[in-house]
Amino acid sequence: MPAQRFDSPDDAVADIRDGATVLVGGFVSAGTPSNLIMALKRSGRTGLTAVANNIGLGDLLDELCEHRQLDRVIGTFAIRASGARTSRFEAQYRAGEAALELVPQGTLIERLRAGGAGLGGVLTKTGLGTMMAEGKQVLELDGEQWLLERPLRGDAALLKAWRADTLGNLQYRLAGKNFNPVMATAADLVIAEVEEIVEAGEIPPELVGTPAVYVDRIVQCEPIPVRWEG
Amino acid sequence: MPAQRFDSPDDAVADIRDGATVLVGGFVSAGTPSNLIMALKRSGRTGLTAVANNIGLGDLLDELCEHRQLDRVIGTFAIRASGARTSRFEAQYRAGEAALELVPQGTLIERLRAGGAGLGGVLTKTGLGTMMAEGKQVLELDGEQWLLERPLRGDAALLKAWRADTLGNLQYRLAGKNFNPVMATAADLVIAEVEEIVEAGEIPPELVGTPAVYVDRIVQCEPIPVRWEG
Amino acid sequence: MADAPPIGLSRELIALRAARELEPGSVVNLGIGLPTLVAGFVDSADGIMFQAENGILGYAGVSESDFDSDLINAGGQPVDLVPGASFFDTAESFAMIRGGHIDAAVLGGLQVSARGDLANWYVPARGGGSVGGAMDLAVGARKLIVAMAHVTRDGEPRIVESCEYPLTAGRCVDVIITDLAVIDVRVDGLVLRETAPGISAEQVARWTGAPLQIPDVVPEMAL
Amino acid sequence: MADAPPIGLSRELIALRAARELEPGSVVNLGIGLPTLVAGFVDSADGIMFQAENGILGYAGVSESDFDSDLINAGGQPVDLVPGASFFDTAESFAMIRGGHIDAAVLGGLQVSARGDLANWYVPARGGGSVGGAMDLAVGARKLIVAMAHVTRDGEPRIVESCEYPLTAGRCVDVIITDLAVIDVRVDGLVLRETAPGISAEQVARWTGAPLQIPDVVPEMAL
Repeated sequence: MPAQRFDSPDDAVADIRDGATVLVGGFVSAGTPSNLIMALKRSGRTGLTAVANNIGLGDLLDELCEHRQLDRVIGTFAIRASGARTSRFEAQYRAGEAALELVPQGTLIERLRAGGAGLGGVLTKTGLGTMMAEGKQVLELDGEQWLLERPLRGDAALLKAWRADTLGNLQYRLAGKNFNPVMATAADLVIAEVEEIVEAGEIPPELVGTPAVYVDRIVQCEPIPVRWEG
Repeated sequence: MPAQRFDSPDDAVADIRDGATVLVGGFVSAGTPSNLIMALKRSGRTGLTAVANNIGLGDLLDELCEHRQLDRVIGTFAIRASGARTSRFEAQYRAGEAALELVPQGTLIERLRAGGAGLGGVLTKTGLGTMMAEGKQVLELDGEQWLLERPLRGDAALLKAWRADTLGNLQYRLAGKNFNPVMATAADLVIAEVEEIVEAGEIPPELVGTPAVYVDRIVQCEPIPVRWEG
Repeated sequence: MADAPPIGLSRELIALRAARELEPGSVVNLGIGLPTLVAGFVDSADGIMFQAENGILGYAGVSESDFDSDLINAGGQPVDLVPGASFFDTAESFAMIRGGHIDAAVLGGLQVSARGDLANWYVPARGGGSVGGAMDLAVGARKLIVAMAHVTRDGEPRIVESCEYPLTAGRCVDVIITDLAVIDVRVDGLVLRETAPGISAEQVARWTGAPLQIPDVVPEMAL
Repeated sequence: MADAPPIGLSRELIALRAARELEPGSVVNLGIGLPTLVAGFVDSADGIMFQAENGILGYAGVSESDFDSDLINAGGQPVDLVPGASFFDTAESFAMIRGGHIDAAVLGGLQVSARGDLANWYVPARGGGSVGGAMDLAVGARKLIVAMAHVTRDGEPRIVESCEYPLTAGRCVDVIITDLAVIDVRVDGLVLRETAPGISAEQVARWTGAPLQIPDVVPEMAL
């Protein structure tokens, strides 16, 4: 079905439920759906699990901690070893109010890809012999060991692209793709904020980064500038 | 390293050895490296295993059977159920002179992707309960069954793209990508025939279909037109 | 079976009836052969997007214009694009197929069993086989429509208690559309939904090799 | 250890020395922190392509011009591109990394063991951790260079018999570049290759917490 066009990010996320698992695209400042994140904050939903590369690195995901909306984060960057610029999430994590599942970045994206592509898991060497392998199955195949990681999916995905067409095709700019195209495949409800919505056919077929089949909702928003100050 | 530029397809494939496993990109007529295939024919190498979507469907891969250069084909389309337009490969297969490993198309591409991405295998539902599962491991995870398929790699890959830049970045046109971008990741020696070679920077970064890191050799060739007549 | 099977729909009319089975706005993959004809029978206003497993979402049907070797469907035929089409590689294409993102697939069949098993890739007498994306589509498409002749050239039913030919996938078929009938595959077995013009429910049952439930009213196909 | 460790190279000079370790024409990933500085010390004529795991092959280094939120490296810093750069998504990026297509990675370290185990993502006293792409790079890069201070702020060696901190990956480090030395990790243990200007081999050994083989001739780093 063609993507549904919403006038506001608040309307676009309105039916995400308490307790939902929400995939959040973006890498620090690039391709990050800040308007949708802030709309989710305003929605007041609680008990959420966020799956995102990072929290508290200049992104706005940490805003969801102001009113303790996040029960859990599955991501790759969360608690900074340096201790500089601690986040609200870090405080809640330390207080036992929010859980963290730290996942190697390559494993996170492959788990999401498996979830979106109908695959039963990922066999990787990443994490073998480390804390990441604890409690997980290790397969020996032809004398080599592989760590089995399971697929990951969301109830909803919040994405950011540069442009959408009316069907829901998404075009990314520069390094704005990162987690977005795979997360688009791995959630029951896929919502994209974009800077511009154009007619079908205006995005050249070679430049479609996420085909329309994956996208349920699009909403045009002025991007909220974010930056990691280190 | 920047890709090495060759003047002829014959030179580009000259050091592929007897007995090599060769990945061959393309889908019927689209993105098919016909010049490199014909150069491999002229090289006279024997005992080859070809990994390709199809053989004998208007592609030129069947030419390698004229002098029995193929010992084995791993692919998805080989022997046509209708019996129409039989190929040289089919004759050799029936005579027991060439082997065939038939693989579902989605499994073939995922096995190649695993081979190129450092993953230990693929867990899929495709082929469960069919001949394709014979002799293969089935994993039960959380009550669901998954067929384990192993990675696939080549000694060499023969690719076709529209343009290359001098570094080896490849740009595909229309539906010319198909197997090429994944095969580019899964062979020790990656050779691409292209219609044009341009300076680095002339292919916009968003339109690079295969990043230069994967490509070892490029050769500019006039495409050989092929067509499946059904 | 000394009697001859009745003359039913042409291949084109089977394809037309299959096209009517597709939801407006849905994403559909068409197998090689008869299913390819389906693209010619959809109303472009319905916004159906055809996916070709070689890497296109949004082709309109077989092209009448010049042949471009890089713009073909999975059957190798030249195609035209609709506005909003996109290209991708085979890995992305099968992530789309196996991840359950294709609303419906129309595939040809050699045999379909009473419980919806499909055999469509391997003729034992010929061996070898060509599987293409059939197994992936059978497993991954949300709705699987099989479009085929009701009986073989020798008059043997293709709809059977249990497939003799090697399976493509088990319990995957939702609807069977043949020259004689539309049959739904339900958890409790095969149910006749429509008959072809001039064909009786009894004739369909006669040429079906598995138990067929016949509701009190079986409408004729609207073509 | 009442004595104080010697003053060695600045962070910038460690990065410069690490840059010299890179082969012309190679594809290199730089970790966050000190390794990021390496991009500033390569000769553009060498044609080194830097890969950022967030989806860039071919960035030139940190940008001095305007900030574009969509054009950053893995540390969130704005970057410039070289001609022939390309963009891709995270799945493609880590296929590149884990598939062995990255010639070298330069990562920071908390501890490196005598057999080349690396710990660089988790400080037990702080918990939680940030792993990013470190584990994938440690496993996937063909050559792994660790650039770090030779000792902790408390004067404890970071090069140790066996890592106390949780591992990033085992047996993955090829070369250690510190403010005091360049040390190769070989199958038979650690071998001193170069010393920093003004630092003796004995001083390096004194502040190294694992056996260190010292060849007869150990040149001073050329900076």
